Amino acid sequence: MLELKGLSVAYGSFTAIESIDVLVQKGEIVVLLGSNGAGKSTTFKAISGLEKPRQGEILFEGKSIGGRSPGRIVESGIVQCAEGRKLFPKMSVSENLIMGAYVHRKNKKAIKHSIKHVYELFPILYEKKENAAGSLSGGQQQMLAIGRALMAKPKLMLLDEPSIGLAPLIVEQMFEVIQQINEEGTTILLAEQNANAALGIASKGYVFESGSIVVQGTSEELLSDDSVRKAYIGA
Amino acid sequence: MDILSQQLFNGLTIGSVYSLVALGLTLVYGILHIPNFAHGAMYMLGAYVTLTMMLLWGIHYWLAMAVSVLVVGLLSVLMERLVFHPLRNAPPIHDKIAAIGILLFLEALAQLIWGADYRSMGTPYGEVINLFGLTVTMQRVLINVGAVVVMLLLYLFLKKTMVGSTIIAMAQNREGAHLVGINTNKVAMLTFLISGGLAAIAASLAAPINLVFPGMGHLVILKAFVIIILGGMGSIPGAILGGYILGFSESLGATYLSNDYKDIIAFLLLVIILSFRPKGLFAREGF
Amino acid sequence: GCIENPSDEASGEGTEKETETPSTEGGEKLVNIGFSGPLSGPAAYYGERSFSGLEMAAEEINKNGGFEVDGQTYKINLVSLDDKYLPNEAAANAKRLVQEHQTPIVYTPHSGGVKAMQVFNEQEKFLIGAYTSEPDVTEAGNSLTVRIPPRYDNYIEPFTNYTMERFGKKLAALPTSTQYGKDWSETLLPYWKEQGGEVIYDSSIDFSKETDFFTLVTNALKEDPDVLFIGGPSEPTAKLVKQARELGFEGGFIIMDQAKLDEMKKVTKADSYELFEGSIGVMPLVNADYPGTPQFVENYQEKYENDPGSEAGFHYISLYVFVEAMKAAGTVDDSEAIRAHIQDGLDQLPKEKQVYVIDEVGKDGGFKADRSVAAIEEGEIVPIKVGE
Amino acid sequence: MFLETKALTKQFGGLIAVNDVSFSLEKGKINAIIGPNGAGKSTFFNLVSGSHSPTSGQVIFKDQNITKLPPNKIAELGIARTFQTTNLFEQSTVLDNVIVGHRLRTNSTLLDAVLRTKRFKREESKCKEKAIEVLDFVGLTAVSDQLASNITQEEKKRVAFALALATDPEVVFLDEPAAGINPDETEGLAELMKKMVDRGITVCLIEHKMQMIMKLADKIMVLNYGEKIAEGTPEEIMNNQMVIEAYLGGSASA
Amino acid sequence: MAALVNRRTVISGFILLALVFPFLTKNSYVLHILTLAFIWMIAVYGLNLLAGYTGYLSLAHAGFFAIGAYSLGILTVKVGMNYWLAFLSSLIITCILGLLIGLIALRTKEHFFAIYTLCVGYIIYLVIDKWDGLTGGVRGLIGIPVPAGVGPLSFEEPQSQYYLILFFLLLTVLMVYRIVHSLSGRTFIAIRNSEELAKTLGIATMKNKLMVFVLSTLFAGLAGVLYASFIRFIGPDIGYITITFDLLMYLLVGGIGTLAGPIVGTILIVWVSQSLQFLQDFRMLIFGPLLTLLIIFYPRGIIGAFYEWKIKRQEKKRMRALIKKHKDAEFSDANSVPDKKVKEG
Ligand SMILES: Nc1ncnc2c1ncn2[C@@H]1O[C@H](COP(=O)(O)OP(=O)(O)OP(=O)(O)O)[C@@H](O)[C@H]1O
Ligand SMILES: Nc1ncnc2c1ncn2[C@@H]1O[C@H](COP(=O)(O)OP(=O)(O)OP(=O)(O)O)[C@@H](O)[C@H]1O
Ligand SMILES: CC(C)C[C@H](N)C(=O)O
Ligand SMILES: [Mg+2]
Ligand SMILES: [Mg+2]
Repeated sequence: MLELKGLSVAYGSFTAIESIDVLVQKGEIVVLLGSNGAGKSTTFKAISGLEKPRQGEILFEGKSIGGRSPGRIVESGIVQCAEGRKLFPKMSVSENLIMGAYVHRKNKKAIKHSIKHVYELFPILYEKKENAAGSLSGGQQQMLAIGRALMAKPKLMLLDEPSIGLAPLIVEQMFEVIQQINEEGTTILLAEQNANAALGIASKGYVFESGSIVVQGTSEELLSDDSVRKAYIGA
Repeated sequence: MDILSQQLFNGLTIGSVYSLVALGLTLVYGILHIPNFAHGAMYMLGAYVTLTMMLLWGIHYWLAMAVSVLVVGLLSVLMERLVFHPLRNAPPIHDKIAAIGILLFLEALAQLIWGADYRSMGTPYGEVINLFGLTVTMQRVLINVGAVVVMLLLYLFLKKTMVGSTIIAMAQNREGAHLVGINTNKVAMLTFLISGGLAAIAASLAAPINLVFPGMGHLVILKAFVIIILGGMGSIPGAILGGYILGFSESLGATYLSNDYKDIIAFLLLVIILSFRPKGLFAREGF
Repeated sequence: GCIENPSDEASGEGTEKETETPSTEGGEKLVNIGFSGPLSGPAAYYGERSFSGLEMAAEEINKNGGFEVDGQTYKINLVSLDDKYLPNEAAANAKRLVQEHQTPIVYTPHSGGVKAMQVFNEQEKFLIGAYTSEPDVTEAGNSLTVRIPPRYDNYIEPFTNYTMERFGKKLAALPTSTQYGKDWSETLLPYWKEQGGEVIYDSSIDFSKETDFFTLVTNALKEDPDVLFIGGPSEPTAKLVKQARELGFEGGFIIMDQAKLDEMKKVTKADSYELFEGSIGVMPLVNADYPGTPQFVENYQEKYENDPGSEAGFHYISLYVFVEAMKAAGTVDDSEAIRAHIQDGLDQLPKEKQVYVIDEVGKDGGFKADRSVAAIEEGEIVPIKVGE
Repeated sequence: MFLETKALTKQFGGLIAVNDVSFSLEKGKINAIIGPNGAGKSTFFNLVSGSHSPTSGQVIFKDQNITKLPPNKIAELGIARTFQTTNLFEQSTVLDNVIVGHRLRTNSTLLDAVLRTKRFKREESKCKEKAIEVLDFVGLTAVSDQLASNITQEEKKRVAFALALATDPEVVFLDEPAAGINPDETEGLAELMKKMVDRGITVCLIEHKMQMIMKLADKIMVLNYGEKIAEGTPEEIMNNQMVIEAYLGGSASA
Repeated sequence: MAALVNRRTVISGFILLALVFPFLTKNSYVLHILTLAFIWMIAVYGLNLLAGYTGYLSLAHAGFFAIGAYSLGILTVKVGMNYWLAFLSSLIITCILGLLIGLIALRTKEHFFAIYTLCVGYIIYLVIDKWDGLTGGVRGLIGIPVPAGVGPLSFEEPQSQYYLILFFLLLTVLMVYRIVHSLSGRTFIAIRNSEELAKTLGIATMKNKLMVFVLSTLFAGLAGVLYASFIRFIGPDIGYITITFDLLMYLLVGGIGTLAGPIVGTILIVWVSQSLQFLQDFRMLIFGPLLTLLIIFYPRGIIGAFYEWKIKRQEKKRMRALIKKHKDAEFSDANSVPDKKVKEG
């Protein structure tokens, strides 16, 4: 479904990711692991069109999308739920969700339907639907960010560290929700620090180290890889 | 003639002009965080284009104003593309100085095209009417009504339409807007278009009661900045309220305090308000 | 097309062409005359209008083969620099003009510039062509300053008498808030009171900074004055008149001499002076009947497609006076000698160049001109006799 | 009492972010605060460090009421803190960052700077020495010349520690120091915290990483909806039903 | 440290050039312009200290410039005070007003501070313009004396004034240099970078900000005082916003937050704007776009661009050396070439 071929991205003279290859099949959950600054978010930004690739190709459903505008990429079915949430803090929860369906703005009915679905997934959002997004707690904001991404009815959803800074209880819920979303038919590419939980729901993973992929394999392979265990899962 | 009500009306008129100018400014500030000093030049050009349309092709005032809104709006978009877009990641001081460069350029350009002299704009609404003992001209009524209508339309546009929401969304989080698929370039251009259009409307409405000349944007823009600070940067209701506060404080200040020092009153008011509310009356950004 | 106000020619090509060095034929020499004034910014129009008078005079003189001093034929080359109405820029410009262009005379049309130049003009030996009414500039005792515009105090009496008689004793003053407006106020108001009049409102208006004049006009009219004293650039002054009328004012206007009745009429787009009924001001240059005026006006209109104002007229005539003074002094670069012969220059001025009649230059360097006064009666310009 | 809060309450509009919290730090130990998102942990820090002033209640430090003091005064008394989103002087080098950290222990004025007085020279080198010492302590000597914006996330966390340490504190408040860094690195930070305690500095931290907290902390306070719902040793907390329900969930030690 | 030696010679070279300059030209216009530029530079240094190093963009500096100039004017012309006493008093007056204004203004931040000070500047201008009795209103003040002689030195001649003003400029630069390279300077930069963090590190931010603000107004006032006795006539225009914008333009074009920026920017812009005089009415038609382009392409000013270029060159050199030495060793190291001290300096 999504294929990165020899992708490189640079910020000015600094090359953040270099010649990486990633393959995501339809219906999969794929996880990107790696320490801070390894280049996971940069990869996501490149896929979403927020950064222009310096080299290489991004293929989505067989078509090259490298260099397309972010708007067009969302339209074609890739939505990112970014690090730091990037909500509209002064808009209400429901307004945020509606903005999430921006690319389907013509279809009012479908929007209503999607909102309902998001509220089913995250009942707390329904309770807070009139509150400004900025007033939510960190966990609630994270849910809203995911909910907003879902509003675009993505075929592929990019989740950048959804569990960061969340309470253990919430993290658990979060991963359940991700799995649920996946089961409903959305392919998921996930970047995580919490390798244990992530690999628990993913079918395969890639490990980044300073801009390149150093290890890749199925979840089982990675979980049993000693170096991976040591660096990303802890003793 | 009841001096108080007459001056209240006068204050309302000035306030309407100020508010319209300040709205365009606050919009650009609120959404793109650009303190656009060149907005004064847009105001000036708005008046000149309307005037030229009326003189050159003899077209009707309203039509001329529509042309002006379009022309100045597009110019404003051009300015965004050529100057502010390349500067989007630079600190705000840069925008300020670049805007001053544009201001100098546009003023010189106006002087080249139209000459440095004072011009006067005719209006089909010159007649004097008496409203409840007030002496007003139709044009002045028009300014007030026009301003309110424009403000209302702007409000409805921002709050009730999807395009409006995109603008607000971008004001709150640029990257977030990107993520949901909003073309932020388009929104930036749209914002400048509206802002330029507002300046053109303000100038076309106000020009018939004053004169048209290359430097006409100077003081208006200064006051507009005072207003948006007063109201809270990026706040639409703040800009409207601030505009009227300034308008009234000028007209009433000139009447009951001192004519010579009436500008000081307005600026002092700001200084005092900011001393107590360092972030303006509506202390929130992004509407 | 109509984009251009007729007057634009003054700002457009005219300036560009003229600042090019005039052609000199064998044996002829050039004498540079400097000008530093506002050519950009809010006061640019004023600067351009002032400069246009110089330009016309220089062009005429050069077309007629220049002028002869001590057996040598000279042509005039004008060098103009923009000072944005700022004193320090004017001073820098003057230095530049004197250093790089050896100008014996530097014109400047604002008091700030004059004062800044006076700091060093005696040292650097150049004559200031001061187009300003500020009394300080001649009272300071600078020996190389010539103040070109005449004193305005001889208007005070006829203006007062005329309006007081025709409309009444209550005066409201709302002139422009420049120093010129203040000078006027300070002379007019005491005299008005002396004559038994009453001043019920005394303020001023800054045209370049006011979005709407209505507020101030409303206040000026709040105690029902009989006469309104106004003035400043013609166009906003005309607006003031219009708005005063809109607010129901039916009295007369004293219009200080910076504004010209003919230019004011143009702003209102009316065919007659009806709106200005009861105004008294200076006779518009176009309507004046000094010996050289009609010809000057005609030439000016042809060149600039616009009526000349007094700044143009005075600059025009002053350049002729300076040229005559150079002839009389027998030198084009000794500014002290030129200054010493200004009176001769005035005396020698050919009749047909007398756009105004300037009889003498005072010891202090100020021109004393005679100017006539006009009032609007029944929609027509009527000359008013000025008693000596 | 070393540092304690008495019935500390903070209200934002209608929201009570911190509600009647009384808590005392154990001197020379590692104290932890946990709780769900939005429980008021960071706000509690802000109140103690003077960034916000409480709606009611008191903060007492070594028998002195510091409730109303501005942050800089509180820092002078020996209370340092880090921020949840790592907050550094991004445009300066690591070394310059840390040098400024010791500024509060110096007295030289503009005049000293202009005249280059003895005091100026003395304090200048004192700050530099301090910075070098602290950077060495946190293990960042190698990157001291780099711009703070150019170093890795983990290094930034360490710089934040160094900044806090440069103020010569008696107690440091660390807001989620290990957020966003991997387990390996988390381990390193934990070591560092222990080292700080060994030096006699009291530590108080907020964390969501239970594994680390449970190993590290001597005392834990749990906040929920602004209220203190539990306090005690890791074992006590881990087995506290209320805490499990509100916060830890099933796989507490995941 | 070849660079340092280099820098030192460059600086000495410039000072030497400034010192012998009056002997190189007989053109008093050039000297006049240069002297005036020196005066502006002093004010720009004031602005730089505040806006560049502390991050508070003041738009009131023309106002403080005018306060300095008018204080001197009034004290010498109207009060008849001894020149140097008036000189000192003017600086003190400026500082006191700066202190009072700073106390309130510094409660605001960022744009609010900028516009707040814009208003303060405008109020100062209006007061000067309207208070006829004290300031002479629109007429201005005339007859301000040249600096009184000190011992054998007299300041009647343009040359001697040039040297006097150069002296003050060098003093200013020295002071700013020493401040910037001191704990106080670091403190200011810290406040610019993050005020909140500075506060939690125990820095009394308000006190520090106030100190810079007053110091910065002192420089503006000093420039004003020198201006008044150089031009010897002052009008309200010198307090107008346009002057502030000019100062800001000099600063930004030269490089905000750099030590050499004010000098480079001022010289360049003054020179360009004088050279464009031949365009007369249309000067701004060229100047405006030129300014805008400069800002777009050299956002860190000339000095910033120079540093960037230097760093790039160094990096290239290093890269080349690296590649040559061991073809495939430690590439990652190239990423960590310090690109430090670009912003400050
Ligand atoms: N806008 C930018 N400009 C310059 N460098 C950047 C920019 N964004 C990221 N980088 C650098 O690129 C590298 C990769 O960053 P990236 O954000 O992709 O890492 P990451 O794997 O997502 O890390 P994290 O776990 O912290 O999210 C880092 O060294 C980072 O400093
Ligand atoms: N300045 C503020 N204005 C208004 N509300 C605030 C402010 N700061 C915090 N809050 C609110 O107070 C509550 C507590 O926030 P706080 O940041 O202390 O939570 P926390 O426990 O640190 O959560 P997390 O683990 O997500 O960081 C939240 O609901 C938050 O929205
Ligand atoms: C009308 C002129 C005689 C006055 C001129 N504006 C001046 O500066 O003094
Ligand atoms: Mg990331
Ligand atoms: Mg927190």
